[in-house]
Amino acid sequence: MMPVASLEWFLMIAAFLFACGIYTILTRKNAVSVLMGVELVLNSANINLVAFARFVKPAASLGPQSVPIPMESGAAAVIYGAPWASGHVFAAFVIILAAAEAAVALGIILGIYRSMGGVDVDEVSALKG
Amino acid sequence: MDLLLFVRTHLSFLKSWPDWIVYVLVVFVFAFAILNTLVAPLTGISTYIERRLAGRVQYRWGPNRVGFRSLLASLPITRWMARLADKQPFKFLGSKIPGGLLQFAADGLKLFMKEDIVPTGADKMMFKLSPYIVLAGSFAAFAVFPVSHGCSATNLNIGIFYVIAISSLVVPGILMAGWGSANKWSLFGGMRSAAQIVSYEIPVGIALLTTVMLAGTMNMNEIVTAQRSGYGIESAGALGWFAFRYGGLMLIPFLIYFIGGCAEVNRTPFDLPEAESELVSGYHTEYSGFRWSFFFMAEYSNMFAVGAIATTMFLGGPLPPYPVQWTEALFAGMNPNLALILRFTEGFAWFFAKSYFFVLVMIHMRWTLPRYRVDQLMGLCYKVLIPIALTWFVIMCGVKMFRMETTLPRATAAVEAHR
Amino acid sequence: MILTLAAAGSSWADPAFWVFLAFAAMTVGSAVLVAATRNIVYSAYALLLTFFGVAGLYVFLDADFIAAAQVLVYIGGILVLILFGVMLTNRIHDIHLSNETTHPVTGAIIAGAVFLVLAYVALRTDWELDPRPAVPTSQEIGKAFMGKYLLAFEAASVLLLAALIGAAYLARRGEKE
Amino acid sequence: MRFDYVGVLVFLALAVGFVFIGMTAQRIVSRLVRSNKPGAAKLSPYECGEEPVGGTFIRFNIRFYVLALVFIVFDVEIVLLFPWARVFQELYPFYRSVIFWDMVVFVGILALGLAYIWGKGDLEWNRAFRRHLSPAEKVPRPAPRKESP
Repeated sequence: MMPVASLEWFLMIAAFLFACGIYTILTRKNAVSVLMGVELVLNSANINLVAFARFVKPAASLGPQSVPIPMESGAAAVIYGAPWASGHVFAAFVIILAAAEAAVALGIILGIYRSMGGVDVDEVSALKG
Repeated sequence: MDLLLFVRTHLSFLKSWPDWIVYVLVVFVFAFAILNTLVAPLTGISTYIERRLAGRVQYRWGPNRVGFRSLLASLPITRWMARLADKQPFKFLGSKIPGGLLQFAADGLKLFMKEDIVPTGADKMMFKLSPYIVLAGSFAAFAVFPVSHGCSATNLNIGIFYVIAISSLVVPGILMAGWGSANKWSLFGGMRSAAQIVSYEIPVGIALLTTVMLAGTMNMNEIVTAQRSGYGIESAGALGWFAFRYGGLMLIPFLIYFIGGCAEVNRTPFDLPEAESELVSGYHTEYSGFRWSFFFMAEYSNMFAVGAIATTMFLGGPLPPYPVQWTEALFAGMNPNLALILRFTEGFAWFFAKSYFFVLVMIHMRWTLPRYRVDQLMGLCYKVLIPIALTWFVIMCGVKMFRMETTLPRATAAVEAHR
Repeated sequence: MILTLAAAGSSWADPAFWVFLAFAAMTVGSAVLVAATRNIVYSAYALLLTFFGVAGLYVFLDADFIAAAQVLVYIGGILVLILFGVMLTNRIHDIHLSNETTHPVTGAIIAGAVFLVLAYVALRTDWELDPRPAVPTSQEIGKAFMGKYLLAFEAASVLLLAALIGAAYLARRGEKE
Repeated sequence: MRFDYVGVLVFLALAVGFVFIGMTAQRIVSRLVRSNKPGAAKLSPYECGEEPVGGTFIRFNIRFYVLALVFIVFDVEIVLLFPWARVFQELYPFYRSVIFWDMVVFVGILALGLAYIWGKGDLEWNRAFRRHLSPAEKVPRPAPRKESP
């Protein structure tokens, strides 16, 4: 079953999300809002990864051929999975990274809030050193 | 039973329609049926049962007045019917319906007629939007429950993972309700509720993970199929259910799941978010009338969902406690259409009975047990349930590995076949 | 640009395409809201819609496991964490928390330039297309985890351990003051 | 496969439509029957009949953040373990016990994290409360009552 929309659709949506994220990161004063912008950027990267996994031919280095254990290609597919799964694994890791990043970033933001009484990123950069 | 195929073969006039229309229609009917049997009226009946049970526990009557007649008498338009019901030929109607049974209908009517209050200072948009999210999150989980033998609205490949994922939609909805109300008790109740639900998601997730590991699939229909046999018996009946497998070792994840599930629906003994003595009524303090009833519906449908997940993952879902192969053999000789109906009814009856049993247990727990303190609650989750669940998960993996090791000759043959 | 996209093999007669368009519009529109709205809580809930829309796009890309993981981790986890962050770092005198912006024009120019570059790359590159079959993904992901990406799988747990210890340490320090 | 998710969409749409139709019907029907007399007291935040004190501002306990933090780490762990659980039986003949020990290492590292924050006392809900009390504020332990003879 072919996908309903072509690759370009997904790439354009991802590009737009990326731009929105960049805008949020650049213009917001509130540190929590900046964090939201970062999440948008990570999401757009994820859309790209999953879209490429769906549409684009996997590179030879991603395939089971690259696995060092000598084995026939059929058996390798059973054990190591399809080469396109790489895109999904990357997407899963991006999600994990986003979770870890959100946790640590909010810890830092809470620390800033408690020591400075605000979460305005401009003021925080003015007070450094 | 593949829904599309089933409908195509049995309703011939649909043959010329495009696939997607038929599919949407069928799922819509299915979803509508679930909404109108398992969610909305069941909430009403559950409240009646809950109040009667509470009455018994507290040595008093529950609702015992509102029957057919008083409902009619309450509406100006139907008052004449009530008067008619007092007359001789219809008098039996009033006495046949148990008193109080229609209390929920009267309550529903009352909620429907009530003034819709949005407090000043509330964020109107968020106040009005949150019931949508909460109800959508708790109702969408019903899409994959196998309500009868091999029969679910959609047969998702990631079944149980989807249920865990879509249920988490409820948490932002609850925070939204608490935030939008502009009431400190609502906000605090929402925060507590969110913290409690997300915390207990972990032991619940790990307990369900144990079952997924044993079944080797996340598809709920396939998990049910995996429970048809066990202990090396082809038709095992209740012995094949995951809760009773491996000599009772699986009872621990089952218990952890049930405790976590009770905590996730925010009811006593885990009802800190709406502890009446501290926070008025939790995140839905400011809600009134019909808008409030959606939260209520979401609570009861969540209770049923917890029971349904426990049933499917640990107690065989629609499988009866006797070997299902017996009835299958019995139905095989019948008219295929009749057999289909009987088979569906059998599965649905067992699924419903088992799931509703858990709802009754939860209701009984509410009126029997005192409330936890907030530190005890979090301690129970993070210091008791999560360590036990993780340890038990590893132990069950080890047991499963041992079992597979004993049947290794077959496995080696599988490897050799691929070489 | 829209015409180029439509020409690239999409069918307007297909109802699924309209559902796709609805999800795309939801994602894009709510992303604009995240960037533009004046109220930080509205931003957070617009982010909920974005995450949900992206999950829908994953379904259209036949990535069922990633879609569910998106809903579970982003909506059920990260969004809740962000909402907690909003509620813990603002003095809630008023529910309409302001969310100020600085240099909106500069930001818009940079974001627009980034979008144009990305769009140019996406549209002008000659992708080597080879659509994969629409098969269930969780099994293949598991195999990839246990095979080629085993080290990354174990490293992920170390990352999570580091995040847990680090963030708990930060919270504890904040508490002492 | 995408076909299956049409069902999910239908369920979500039905839930939303149910609330929407319910609220609309209530608005239409109730306009005819019910009373509608909003007043300042009725529309004020409900605090059990008391006058509302202060704004909605509450100083939230930082425990909420710590709990959410522990939650998100273990949530991600569950996401990673689901594919593992899915393929455990299937890959066992090929990897033998290696696939089991992979999982044990993964879970073990995270259990270490849980043990660490447990040991450091981050899971205690009311630890911060006790420490914030200055010695003067601390409630003295009641002296043992003298037994009257």
